Amino acid sequence: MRPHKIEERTLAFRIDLGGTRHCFPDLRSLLAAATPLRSGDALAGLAAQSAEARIAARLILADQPLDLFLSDPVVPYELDEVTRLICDTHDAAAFSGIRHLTVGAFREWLLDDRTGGAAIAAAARGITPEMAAAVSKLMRNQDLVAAARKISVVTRFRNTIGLPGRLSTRLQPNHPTDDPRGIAASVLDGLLLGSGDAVIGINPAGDDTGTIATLLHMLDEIRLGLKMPGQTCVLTHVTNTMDLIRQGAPVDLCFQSIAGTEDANRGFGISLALLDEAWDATLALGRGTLGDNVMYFETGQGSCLSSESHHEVDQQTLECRAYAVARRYRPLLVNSVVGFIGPEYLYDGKQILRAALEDHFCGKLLGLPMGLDICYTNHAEADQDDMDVIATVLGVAGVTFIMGVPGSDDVMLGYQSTSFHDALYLRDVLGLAPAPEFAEWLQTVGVTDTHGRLVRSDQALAAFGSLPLLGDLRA
Amino acid sequence: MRPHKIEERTLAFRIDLGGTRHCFPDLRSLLAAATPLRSGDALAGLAAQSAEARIAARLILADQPLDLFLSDPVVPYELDEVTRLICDTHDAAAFSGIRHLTVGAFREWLLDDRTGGAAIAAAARGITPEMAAAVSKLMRNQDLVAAARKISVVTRFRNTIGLPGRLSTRLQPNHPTDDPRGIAASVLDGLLLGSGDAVIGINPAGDDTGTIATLLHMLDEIRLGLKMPGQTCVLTHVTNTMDLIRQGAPVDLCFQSIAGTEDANRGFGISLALLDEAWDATLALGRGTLGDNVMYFETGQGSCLSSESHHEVDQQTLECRAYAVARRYRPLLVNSVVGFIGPEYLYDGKQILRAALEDHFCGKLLGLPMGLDICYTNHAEADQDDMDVIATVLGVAGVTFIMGVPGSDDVMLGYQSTSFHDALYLRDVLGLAPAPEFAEWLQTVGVTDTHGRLVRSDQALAAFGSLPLLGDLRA
Amino acid sequence: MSAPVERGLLARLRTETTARVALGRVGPAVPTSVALDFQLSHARARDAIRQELLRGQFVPEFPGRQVIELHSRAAAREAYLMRPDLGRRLDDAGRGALAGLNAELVVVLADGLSATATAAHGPPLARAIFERATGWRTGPPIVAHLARVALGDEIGELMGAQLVVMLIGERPGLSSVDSLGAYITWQPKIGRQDSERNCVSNIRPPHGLSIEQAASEIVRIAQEARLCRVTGVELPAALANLRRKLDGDGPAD
Amino acid sequence: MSAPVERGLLARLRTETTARVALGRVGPAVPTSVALDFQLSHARARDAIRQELLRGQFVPEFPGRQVIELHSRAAAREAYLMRPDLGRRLDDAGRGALAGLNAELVVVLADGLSATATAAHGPPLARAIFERATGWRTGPPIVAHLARVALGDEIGELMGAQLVVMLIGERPGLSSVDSLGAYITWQPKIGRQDSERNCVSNIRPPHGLSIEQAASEIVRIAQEARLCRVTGVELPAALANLRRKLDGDGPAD
Ligand code: B12
Ligand code: B12
Repeated sequence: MRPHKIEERTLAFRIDLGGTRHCFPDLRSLLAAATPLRSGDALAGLAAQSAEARIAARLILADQPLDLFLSDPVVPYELDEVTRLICDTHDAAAFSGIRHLTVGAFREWLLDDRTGGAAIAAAARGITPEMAAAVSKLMRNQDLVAAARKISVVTRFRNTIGLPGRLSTRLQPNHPTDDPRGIAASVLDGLLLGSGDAVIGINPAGDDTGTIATLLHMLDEIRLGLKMPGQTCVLTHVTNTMDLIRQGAPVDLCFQSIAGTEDANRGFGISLALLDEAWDATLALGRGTLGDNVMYFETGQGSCLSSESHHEVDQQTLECRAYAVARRYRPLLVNSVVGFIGPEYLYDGKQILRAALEDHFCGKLLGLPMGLDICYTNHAEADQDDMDVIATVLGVAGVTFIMGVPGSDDVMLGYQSTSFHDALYLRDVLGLAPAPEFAEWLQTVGVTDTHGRLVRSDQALAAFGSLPLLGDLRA
Repeated sequence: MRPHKIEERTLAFRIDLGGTRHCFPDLRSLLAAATPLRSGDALAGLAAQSAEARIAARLILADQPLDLFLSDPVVPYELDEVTRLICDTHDAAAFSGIRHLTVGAFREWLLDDRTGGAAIAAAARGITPEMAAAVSKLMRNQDLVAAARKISVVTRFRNTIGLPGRLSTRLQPNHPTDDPRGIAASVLDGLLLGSGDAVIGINPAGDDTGTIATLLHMLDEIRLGLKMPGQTCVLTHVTNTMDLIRQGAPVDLCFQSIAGTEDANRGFGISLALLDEAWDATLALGRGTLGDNVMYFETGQGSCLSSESHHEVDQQTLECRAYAVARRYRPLLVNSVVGFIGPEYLYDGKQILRAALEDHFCGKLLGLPMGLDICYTNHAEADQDDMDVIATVLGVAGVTFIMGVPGSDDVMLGYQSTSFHDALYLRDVLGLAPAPEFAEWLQTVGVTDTHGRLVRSDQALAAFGSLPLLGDLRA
Repeated sequence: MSAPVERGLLARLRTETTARVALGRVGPAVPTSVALDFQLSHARARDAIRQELLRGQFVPEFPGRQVIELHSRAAAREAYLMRPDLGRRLDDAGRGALAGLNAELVVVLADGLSATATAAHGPPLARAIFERATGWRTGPPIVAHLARVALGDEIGELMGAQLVVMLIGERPGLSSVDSLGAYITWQPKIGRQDSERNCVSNIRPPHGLSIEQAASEIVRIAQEARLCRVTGVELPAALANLRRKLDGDGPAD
Repeated sequence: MSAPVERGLLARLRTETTARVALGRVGPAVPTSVALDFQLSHARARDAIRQELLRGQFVPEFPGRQVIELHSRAAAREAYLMRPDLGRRLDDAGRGALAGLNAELVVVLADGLSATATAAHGPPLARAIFERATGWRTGPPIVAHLARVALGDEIGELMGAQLVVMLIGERPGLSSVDSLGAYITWQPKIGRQDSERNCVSNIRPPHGLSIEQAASEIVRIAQEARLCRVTGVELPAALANLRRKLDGDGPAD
């Protein structure tokens, strides 16, 4: 539904607090000021001017009715196809149950024990990204955990991702020169540690489709050889993937990085039309056995600002808008690369953690199978201790999947993410298991025992060793 | 056992890393340099000079045999009664199972799946505070969580504290003028939210024993009137408590703040002899029904430095030495007030979190029923979001108890701790319950339903209202 | 969400204490308005920490009396917060300013962690102490900037005082940004420990101690200290001993 | 902890990749030595970030050639890290230094996030590009301090270049602190988007791309760009179109 055009944008938001008047000219500046402090918003000149101004913005925001967000989009409808997508696909029926709420009451509804996960899921298509962003700004970290863990989003390709009590991992075996043997070594190492049920996904160092085709074939061979109930992916640009599909390469999932505005997506070399095409092409392959969720998206706060296409909207609201793009395609997997870009967007462990909880909660709220690349770069004020904390808290929040990088050190992308071991830790302390089909397979091949605990048996190695590419690694 | 006297303290520790030689003159400076960065150690001039020097210290520390700590105490035996306590009560038999280990191997032993909680508990009296501190310095946050949650320490007075799957709370109903009605209002509010199984414990604003006696009688009346299976305490100086015992006031638990050196304890106006006396006096009351754990201690990184009695030992090692004092008295409860003192000791949320995990792990390792006052002052760089994270991670680590302060705001002590609601959150997302006897009582009086979920029934209020002091609050 | 009977009770609870009781709940959490109110208080408490006493601010409060202003060695608020050791020592100018001054009982008005508290309750409390401390030669009121409790030891020592009363802003709480503490030390000198002082805290009318209560309490402790020649944890025992002596109940030690 | 057969395999894994594979485990965690090794690498990567290129450092690397040094608007490393916008624009001195210079293909050696990488691989790679780019009028090598990728757009525009090749230190990874990236932009001008560039990354002999591979790849892209008059995501389609045209397979668009 196209928003009702507001003639004059003079409706400023105001509040008086102990003698000081706080004023915000429009909804987007109100949203920005209500956001917990983060470097990216400060860089963009959008952060609140003081701690009190931040709370002032939240107090105003809490009183706004949810349907304000339908009539007053933060990026103009005329200028932006993401806004048009949000408005045109808004589901009024799903919205009807919550349309009477203010943002503050929406928070309470989400946290109320009488509101179950099913009720929230039923409302998802009535919730716009801006509503999700707004309510998250009123939520403390514990609220973001408590509300998110109610919601489960289940997707399927060759296994089942997102069931309660499960934690999946993307096995990320990157290599600086895309060397197949080097990559195979990381894959084997990960599988022996129970990683890879969400996807085995390589970021290629180059974008030569010949090399990428080789990698796709190798991954497919490994999967088939091991009879592994899972999926593989090479995370190249969507145009390359479409080429590879045309060439007949074994493409399970179609990957793309996405952002929250049309301009930013153009910076990524994509548009909704292009994604539509890619989705169709991938669906047409029909390679999923349990389901047809075929897309894999990555997002991350800061990407719009980094390409100077943020329309003066704060980075977290823009991140939620990227989720609107994602959900159009019923993806198997979505993850935010939350600490990936650098300190100019998320300064330290605290900011990364907060953004991770927001992204996870908002993604789930909008109906996405939300994973997190819990990570940091060496120019950020963060370390492994911060990541341990983020992983633990996200685990409690019910994160769908995390990354598995050998020893946390991505030798191609130059950053640190969660390791195979980190997933073991989380599964251990929180009593979580991999996707059911994958967990069963891990037992069958002997990587885990009947209790799902990791063992290292010759049996597993024997099974793995029978693969052509992995076989000669054993010698 | 009195440590073997080392004649000359010239045994410096050295390592060469990529061309740089890192040198540490003695064990205490090695321990200090190996500690994650925190403001208190920097204030004391003990922190590592660079990030690399810190890791250098850890590399050296990892290779030291555990029994080095028996022969080389960080505070001289001759000068300090806490050192004498540590050495003289060291249990060689309990130590025998781990004596062959280096600090690095000790970490691995603790994390190994084959090492269960019982094995760790069996070694506890063979582990000195310095060993605990040393190994914790080699552990990432996730290690501190994974190892701590293996260990359960169970204590009893009128209920059972510390069982797996349980989370207890101290109800902390402080008031700026020790007004009994004001305190009763906070107690009632807390009980209605399921708080108070660890203890109902008031910090008095003043130290007039008359007032304190009034409060003790009131708490006892509430407990008896409600038939509540729990204990109460007024956290005054131990000398006051001894007075009150002599006067016949209803003292359940004897409280005292303690530190890790004799000098610092003197600054607190206590000594081991005084504590011995207080312990005897409290034991003699025989008021416990299920057990005779009668002491309640508080500790907190920074207190030795704050009274300039740290002997150039880092604050975390000193904190562990306070645990050696505590464990002598088989306390019902011990908690570190981790963010209480201020930013000069723990600068921000990250440092408070790290210290909380260390204190919890080391306390448990040494055999203590370890709770945490998860808190911050307004002059620290921390906020509620940080506390949410600390609480969540400590919950996963199996913390014994946390505080319950109305709305998180202690109106007498001037700081923010966890609230009654925070405990609800933790119990909710982690599936934890209060102490069994207390949980049952909550059901009986109708505060919770048969599933242990909070309700608000007239029945509960009726039961509560029948108390003299609370009764007139209803009118 | 709550039954009517409860609401009545909960409203009553709120009248009994300034603590944040009877907040209601949504699931495990507090209602949105409560959550935001807390955040607003926190933002304001953070501001209170950064507040400073203005030079000369207290002069009009003590008509006819000289007011001495001193600084600790902490250069600025940030250094003060992170380096308590600096806040415990006078800078050189301060040491000079005290030269030649002398008093039996010294009252110091120190910013501590809440200049707001000192500004609000420091002057009336100091005046009330001066009024009641009739048996003492009191010196000029001293204003100390960026001060910790132990700064009083150096001040008292330099002034040859028998006793120092340090009125200092307690760290601001969420709902109580203006709470004053009084720390009383017999024979102040550098190196005194906290166990050698007494403390009267939470002076904060109307919610905490009143000025009158606090002043009486402080002067009572001062008199006892003079009799026993000690403050701190040993004071009660010394007093008891003295009483025994006075009552003639057996030999005092 | 692991069976002998495994150890053999795990040792082999380690020879196949620089990734941290086959680390062993204790419970869910890595062994102590592995944990500390990681921490040491992190401490060092943090140092690499703070490294800077020295003024004049590259002059001996290009005998007989003028070397121009430029600065972005970021005043220092800290500002550079937090304000990428400043790293994308030349300071005034820099704009002046380029006045009168002109070239078809400009090569910029920029510190980016790892001066270590630029110092190690920048000069040989620049020389290798100059050697291979025979059909181009190449300008003097430009050294850019505190630079972001997009700084090349302004430099190229001021020099009236057809194409700019930005050789820039990629952010240092834990095991790879010296990885260089090349960003190739047709018709550089302020405001170009990243989708209008090509990238050759992970130039880091011996573990990543070799100097020869990288130089060939960069020059190949440059030639293609010249033919198609475009770089970035549109280049492949433009190339295909061109090929169809050359092959006479139906009309090109
Ligand atoms: C950081 C980063 C990003 C960030 C950039 C934002 C930012 N502010 O830094 C984000 C997450 C947005 C990103 C996105 C993408 N990236 Co990228 N990115 C990197 C990374 C990890 C570090 C880059 C770096 O250190 N630059 C140096 C600093 C000093 O430069 P800067 O000016 O601060 O930042 C600019 C560049 O990083 C540039 N950039 C980043 N990625 C890419 C990709 C391409 C093709 C181009 C032309 C430019 C570009 O954009 C930034 C803003 O101008 C590299 C890996 C590596 N080892 O280098 C991959 C890398 C460069 N990216 C890659 C790819 C494929 C992409 C995407 C196309 C992925 C996708 N399928 O959508 C998108 C689109 C980028 C675009 N705008 O066109 C590939 C390029 C492969 C190739 N040889 O062409 C690399 C090598 C990693 C990989 N193998 O996956 N990326
Ligand atoms: C912080 C604090 C502490 C810290 C002090 C360390 C530090 N570096 O700040 C720690 C945790 C160590 C502590 C310990 C104790 N404290 Co205390 N503490 C406080 C608190 C919360 C704030 C004090 C403040 O803001 N000071 C102002 C700043 C500017 O001063 P400062 O120079 O930075 O810090 C000094 C003072 O805080 C002083 N101090 C702190 N507590 C006490 C207690 C007494 C009796 C004395 C004389 C001095 C003293 O020691 C610090 C270092 O010199 C107050 C509560 C309040 N509302 O004031 C209670 C308070 C002052 N403490 C109190 C008590 C009872 C104690 C203990 C005796 C508890 C015990 N049973 O062991 C111990 C022993 C203190 C001692 N050394 O003798 C009571 C005093 C009651 C009374 N009227 O006598 C108060 C009012 C709180 C309470 N009701 O429980 N405390």
